[in-house]
Amino acid sequence: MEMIYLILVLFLGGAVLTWLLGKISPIIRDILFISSVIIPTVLFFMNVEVGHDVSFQVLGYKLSWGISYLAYLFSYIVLGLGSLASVYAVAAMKGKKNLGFFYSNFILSIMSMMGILLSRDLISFFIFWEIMTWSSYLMVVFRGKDVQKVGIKYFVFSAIGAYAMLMAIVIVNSLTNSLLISDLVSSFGSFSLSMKWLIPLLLLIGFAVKSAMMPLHVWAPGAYSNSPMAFTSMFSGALSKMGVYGMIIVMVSLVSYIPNGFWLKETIAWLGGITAVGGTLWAVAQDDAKKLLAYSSVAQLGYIIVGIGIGTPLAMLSALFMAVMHAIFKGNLFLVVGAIERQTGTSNLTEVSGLIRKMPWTFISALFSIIALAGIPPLGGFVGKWMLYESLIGSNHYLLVIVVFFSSTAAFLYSYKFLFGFFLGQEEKEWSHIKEAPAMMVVPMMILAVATFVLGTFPGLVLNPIDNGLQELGFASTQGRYWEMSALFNEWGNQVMLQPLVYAIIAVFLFFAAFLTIKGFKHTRYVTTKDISSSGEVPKEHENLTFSQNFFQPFLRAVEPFMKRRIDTYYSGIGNGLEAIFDFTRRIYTGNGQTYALYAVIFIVVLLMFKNALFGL
Amino acid sequence: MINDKNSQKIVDILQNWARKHSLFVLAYGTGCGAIEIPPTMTSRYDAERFGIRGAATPRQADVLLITGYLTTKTLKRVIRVYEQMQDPKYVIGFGSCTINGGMYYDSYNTIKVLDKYLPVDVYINGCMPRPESVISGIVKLQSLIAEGKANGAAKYKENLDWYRANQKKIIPNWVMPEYNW
Amino acid sequence: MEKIKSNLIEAIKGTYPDAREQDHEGNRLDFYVKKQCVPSILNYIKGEGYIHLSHIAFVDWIEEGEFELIYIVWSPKDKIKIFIRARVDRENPLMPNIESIWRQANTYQREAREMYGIQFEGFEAPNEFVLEDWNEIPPMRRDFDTQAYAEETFFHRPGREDAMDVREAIIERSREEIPDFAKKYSR
Amino acid sequence: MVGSPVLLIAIPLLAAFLIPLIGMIWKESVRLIPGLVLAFMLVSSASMLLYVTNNSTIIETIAGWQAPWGINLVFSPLTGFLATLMIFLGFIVWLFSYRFKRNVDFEPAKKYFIFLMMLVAGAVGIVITGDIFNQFVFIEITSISAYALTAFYTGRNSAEASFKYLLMGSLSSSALLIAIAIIYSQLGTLNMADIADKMYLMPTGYKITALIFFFMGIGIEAEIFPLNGWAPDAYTEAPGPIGAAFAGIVVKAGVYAMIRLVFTLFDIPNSMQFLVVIGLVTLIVAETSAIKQDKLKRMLAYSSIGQMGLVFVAFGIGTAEGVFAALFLMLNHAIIKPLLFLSGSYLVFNSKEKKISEVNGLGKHMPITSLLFALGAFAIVGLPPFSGFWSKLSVLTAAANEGMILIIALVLIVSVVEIVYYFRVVNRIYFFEKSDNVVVQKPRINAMIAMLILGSIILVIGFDPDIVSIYLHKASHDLMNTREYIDNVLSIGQSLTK
Amino acid sequence: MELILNILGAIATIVLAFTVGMSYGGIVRKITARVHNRMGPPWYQNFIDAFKLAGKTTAINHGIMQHFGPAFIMVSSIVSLMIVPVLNGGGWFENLNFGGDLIFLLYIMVFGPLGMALGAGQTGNPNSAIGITRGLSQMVGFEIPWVMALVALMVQFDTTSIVDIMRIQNESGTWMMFSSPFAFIAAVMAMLGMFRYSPFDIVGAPTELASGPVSENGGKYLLTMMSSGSIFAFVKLTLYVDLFMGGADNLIILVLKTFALYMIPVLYGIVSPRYRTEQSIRFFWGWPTFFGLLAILYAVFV
Repeated sequence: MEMIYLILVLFLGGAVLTWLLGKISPIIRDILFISSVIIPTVLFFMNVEVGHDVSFQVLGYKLSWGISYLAYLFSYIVLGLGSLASVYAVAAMKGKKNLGFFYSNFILSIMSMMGILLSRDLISFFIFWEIMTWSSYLMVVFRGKDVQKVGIKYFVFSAIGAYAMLMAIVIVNSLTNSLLISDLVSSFGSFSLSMKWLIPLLLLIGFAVKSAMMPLHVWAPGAYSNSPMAFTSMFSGALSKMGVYGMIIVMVSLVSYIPNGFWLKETIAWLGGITAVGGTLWAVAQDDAKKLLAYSSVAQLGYIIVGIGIGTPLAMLSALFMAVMHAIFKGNLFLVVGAIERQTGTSNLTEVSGLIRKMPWTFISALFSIIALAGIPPLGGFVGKWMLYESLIGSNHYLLVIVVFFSSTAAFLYSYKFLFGFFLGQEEKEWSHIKEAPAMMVVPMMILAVATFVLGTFPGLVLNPIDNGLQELGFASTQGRYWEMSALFNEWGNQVMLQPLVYAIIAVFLFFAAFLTIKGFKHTRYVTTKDISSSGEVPKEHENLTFSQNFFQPFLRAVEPFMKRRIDTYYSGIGNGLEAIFDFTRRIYTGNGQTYALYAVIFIVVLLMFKNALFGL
Repeated sequence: MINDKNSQKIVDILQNWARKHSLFVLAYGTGCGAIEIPPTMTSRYDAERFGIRGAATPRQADVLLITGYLTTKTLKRVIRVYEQMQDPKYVIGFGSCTINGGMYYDSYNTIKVLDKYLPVDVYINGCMPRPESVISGIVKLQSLIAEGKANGAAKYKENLDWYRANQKKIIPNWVMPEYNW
Repeated sequence: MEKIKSNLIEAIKGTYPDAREQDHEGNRLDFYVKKQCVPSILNYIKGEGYIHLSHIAFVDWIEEGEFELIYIVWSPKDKIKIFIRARVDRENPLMPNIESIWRQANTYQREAREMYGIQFEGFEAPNEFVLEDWNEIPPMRRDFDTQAYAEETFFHRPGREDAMDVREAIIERSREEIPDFAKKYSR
Repeated sequence: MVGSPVLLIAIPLLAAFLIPLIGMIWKESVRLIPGLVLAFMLVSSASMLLYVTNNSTIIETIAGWQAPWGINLVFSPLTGFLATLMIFLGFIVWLFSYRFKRNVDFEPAKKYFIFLMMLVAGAVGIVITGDIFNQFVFIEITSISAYALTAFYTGRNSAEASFKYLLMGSLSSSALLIAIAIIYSQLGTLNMADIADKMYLMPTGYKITALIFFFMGIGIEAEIFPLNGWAPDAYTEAPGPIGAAFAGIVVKAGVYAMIRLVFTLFDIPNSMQFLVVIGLVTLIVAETSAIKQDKLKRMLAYSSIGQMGLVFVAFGIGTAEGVFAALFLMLNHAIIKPLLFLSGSYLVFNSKEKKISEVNGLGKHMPITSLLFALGAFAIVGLPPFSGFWSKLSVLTAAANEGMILIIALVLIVSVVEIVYYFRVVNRIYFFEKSDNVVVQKPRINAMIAMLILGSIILVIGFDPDIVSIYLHKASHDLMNTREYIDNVLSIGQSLTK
Repeated sequence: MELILNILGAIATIVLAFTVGMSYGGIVRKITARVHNRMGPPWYQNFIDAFKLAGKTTAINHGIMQHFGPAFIMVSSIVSLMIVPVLNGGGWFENLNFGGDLIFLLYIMVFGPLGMALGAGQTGNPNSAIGITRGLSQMVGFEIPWVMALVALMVQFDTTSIVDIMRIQNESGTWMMFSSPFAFIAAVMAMLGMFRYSPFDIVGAPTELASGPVSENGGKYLLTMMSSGSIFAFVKLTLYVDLFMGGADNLIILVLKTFALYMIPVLYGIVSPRYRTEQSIRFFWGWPTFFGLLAILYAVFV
């Protein structure tokens, strides 16, 4: 049996078995769940090789499965994050209802993402895409909250995107008589001009929805915050990357061949920039950590889209690197929120405070992820940001670099809000009983945190597979030109040597940490957060002095003009208008037999009157 | 060699000199005396030339300047602020209200003698003392520091029980963190 | 102004026959009313444009066994201050609550409760206002001996003993008639 | 010869007459006999379908009168496929309604199964007959039994719905008769193959007028806009399984009649475009009407109408691919929509109003039924890997190959609307709280089996669409090849008259 | 051996930066006092303060983040010092230049505020948190014109390396403040915010916020923060000199140039009242950003 079949069948079978046998006992269910994620993962990395395709026929369409270098890169994200999140999920979801359903959906979405990566043809791509959509939809509505609003919004947007894609697919089929992606790419040059524009546009709509690009992002905040955190980690970390994956293929393989196609690229890049800014500003305004991270995901995906839109080798490197990094740190942050929500019962930043001493490990992983998110060296987030800026400057996008930089600086605001809201601030009696999350949740988080550090020092570990993927897409090798294992170069040959910098940072930090610790060690005393210099007042046990309401009010006041208009309201306006129209069409069916008879008579009279116009020979 | 008595003395002298010339003053504006601090700090009298500088919080302050009468309610806060300051620290009682109650000698809610509750290093008398006397008080404190005699904090630590008893006598509802240096 | 005043007096006396007015020079007008009438009168004059409750003052008429509460209300339109004076029994000082008419009355009423021990009907506010941990009788009552209390409670620095009581001399000098009860408290 | 097509009509009709007689002796037999009959028919029909797929078309003449003079039955890959599908659905409906609701008592059950038999017989007749007047007769049989079944729950609403249906049905009959009269007056024949053969002789004006009257007549049965006013009421008021039968059997027969006219009988090219337009209008109006419905079955009814519109669009593409897609759609619709009706009728079993809001939170109380409903909803909106996806894909591919990009866009936009209203219901089933005054009714075992059969078919086709595609290809080939049909039917007659 | 020399050089740089930064702090106090018509403290007052803070015998912290917060800040200022070339043409104080570039510098410079923010956050003092939010908001404000100026430079000379920019200035003989004046204006206006002198000192407004982020820090923590601030001031000034004023050939010129530059925010601050946060953000997004845009346009088209 082909290994690819086996992997997908294992996933699918695992999903079904977990659901069915999970009813017997929770332990069997958990074991089945983890093993049906881990075993195919191991099989995949051990046995599947790039370039080995299998193909078969369904309904006259030739389908082909295999893995490419680019897809292999994304499979690191999917399977790596998937395995960690699944281990986490078992501990995090313990005791919840309907777990079999949750687990099997989890496996299904991993399967569908792997399917997308394995698809070498458009139809199976679309099939797995849709499976991914509905399995993630079921996750969004899993908790039964805001189902009709958030869930339907998510699905409608996904469906619009998917159907745009489907339209492109059938048009491609009619033009090339083949559904293989390679055939599309090879024959794209011979399409007519209108098709050259139409097909990439339609495909891009599909991918833009999943990667939450402005103005198709409105589903994302609700959907991300509504699904269980163990899954949102996958949702934001890996699932949105499928949009990125598709977008890269389209932008590189198709859009580059459109005459004047750079306008499309510019538009995409600018939309990405606007997405980044909008997402960041809205993230700053959020009080719920999940919403905050959701908007932040939108913003981060905006950077990635900018990179893809620019399309120079350095920009592609940065986009892909940021995609990997985003999967790591945002996946981790959602896991952190999940852990906190599990321990405290809320994810509201204004309610929880001072968990740093209660959940130190969670804090450390959150800290690493936040530093990576903010793009501060020496963690991995910086590498992607750096390459993005350099590529933007190198490709003459001066205003865009300002836009991106603004968004990236404003990201410090919500980064800090996240850390402060949960971990810092006053330690409240209300949360004094909180314990650290179980080891099964902490270990995946710590692994991801360490990954951010390692990739910050040795980005070559990820840049190498990215380079392979880019070469496959037709770029020249960038190794040595733009990066080495631990160094980065820009178009002009300027460099960042990461290793000495990281060592310097560590050395300075250790020196001063030692200085602060040793100097007057005996006389350094820990005092509680109630012991603060607040005009001599002693806060009572129940008094919460933590400043968390209207956290960035001055900033928000300053940016108010930008945030007055919400795309969301336009969409709901359109939606309501459409429903009103639909209500009108409903009234055609009056429920009165005479009316219906009248319709019939009018029908035939009209046809007879215009028969020559209609059927004239 | 470093730990022997003489070198410690030299270090002490140096440190006392630095302390003397860098006084971060936390002016606890309790009474009418608060209005005397701005002229002391600004152009006319310019206390900054002695290295005196306003500190915003007790954590950074060296000198606690109590500018006037203390109600029992305020005393509780002042004690709190004093205990939050980092060693070495000094207290200046400012105005006759801190010395003997001044015009509030029969008030039902102001304390009359500050040094029963906090270790005062220097008193500045007057009602109110003018900036000149404030500066002279501070200079007195500086000379005490240089001589190593401004050891109110040490006294407070030694006689904590006595101070506590006095404090608790008028503040029956004593809810404060322990002072355990 | 006089016209306004007389209209006001007429209107109030029409509704509350036992209210007694006392007209002052200038822009001040006093009413002596029953304590039950206070909310309704305040409500009425608030409607007449006396929208500003300047203060509520309290007097301890220890000899008459009563507290007096003076509600000072001002009209920015008429530029007239009205003093509504009501008395309440000292033993059982319970006054109607006017918090619903002016929210700022809350503060004054808290003060009255703490300093004089005057209670208000249905008045809810945190117990402590200015004093902390106060266990004696309310300190602003005239039967509270503040000097004795201070001597008993606080340390005193010796050296004030030779301070002379100059009150007699001042009275002599000013040839002013000081009532007996005031001799102890005024200096 | 593997069987005789005539039995497919004769046996159910016979059974319909015998049921009350045997029922007098053994009351349970009114329920059992239809099942046995349908099972037999299913086996027979399926074996004939296998035969015709691999060999030639079966053509049977009635009473020795050869075509074009006598009545003949044509069991071709197309008609055989549709007949088998209908009989299968008849069987499923029987299985489901074995003791469904009022069928427990003898009298209602007797009526129910008599009319069900007649419905199946009529529908199969419509499909396999080769004679246009005979087809009219079968349409009447089907319609009458459908009226009766609509009014099965005796009550004001049922009667009203039935009457509306009757009203439209009588319009349909008169239009059909006029059309048949025009053809007979011009060509002097009623045999479809013969008509098709001689159609070029007919003056254009007559031809078009006849076609228009046919459109009117059959359009009412096939639920095209604006002739489908009866459908929502009838679907809503008829018993759940009958709704399934309407969606799966009656409408399919109507569609068959329509496409047989357009593809085989008439040679008017613009009629294809007309099908596309009318199909699109039907699709859009029906789907947009469905979104604001508050009754479950009514919503399903509009959805059903919309699907028929899509089928017409697919036929209207006019290529073999289009026909294949349309047949695939019909197949899927015939599987999925009955599943939705059947499971839906259990979801709102005890409710008077049949409101959508009454399904809230039933996912916990009737897990399998809810799951099947959700499966049906997922399948009908065309989500992979369920069967509906493949048919939608076929339609779109066929349209794309003809360059009808606007149509693709419209169809897809409407699909989004479809998603909205189906998912709203599914969300209600699973993620809302059940209100206390909703009484849950567990499905009976036979109903469960019926639904599970349909559900498993959805999955099977979804994962391996190729198991049905061969029949569909044969059938579409059959429909597209008019000449072969004429030759097949007429060659027998010619050879004998010599 | 070379490594040891490098490390010694780095330490020398740090000492230099500390000395110069501290002296500047004292001189600023003196100048401010003179403007106020006061005597003011001696110029070495900041050293006394630092020494006194070092002599504080007790210290409190509210937890590990507050304990290590000053170390974070030190990392930021020292690593950015390592990257900014002190003098022209290498030689002395070569340090890590050039292991990073301007964009790395931009990011490592916010490492400190983040550490500060974390430390201040853990104290639980609401004033600290408020100060932090103001500081971060204001940072978003002034980073925009600052980055615009930097982008203009990078675009104009096709490099992101400070060393290259210095070399180009030396080769052409004109300072960047003349060859790309708009960038200089934008950068200087951003510098006003960067030094947090008034009118942009709402972050640690002493009477309003009790010195904001540092309100819970005393003794060694305050010492570390203060030294870090001095070093950081030196770094910023040196960076400006390197970028816009052609660098310096020897220490005296460096001191002169940096001092001249330093007087801009100082003198502007002395005579200015205080902006509220949103006002200062709007200020930075007004004229400075306009000049930044001009600078970029100038760089692209001229």
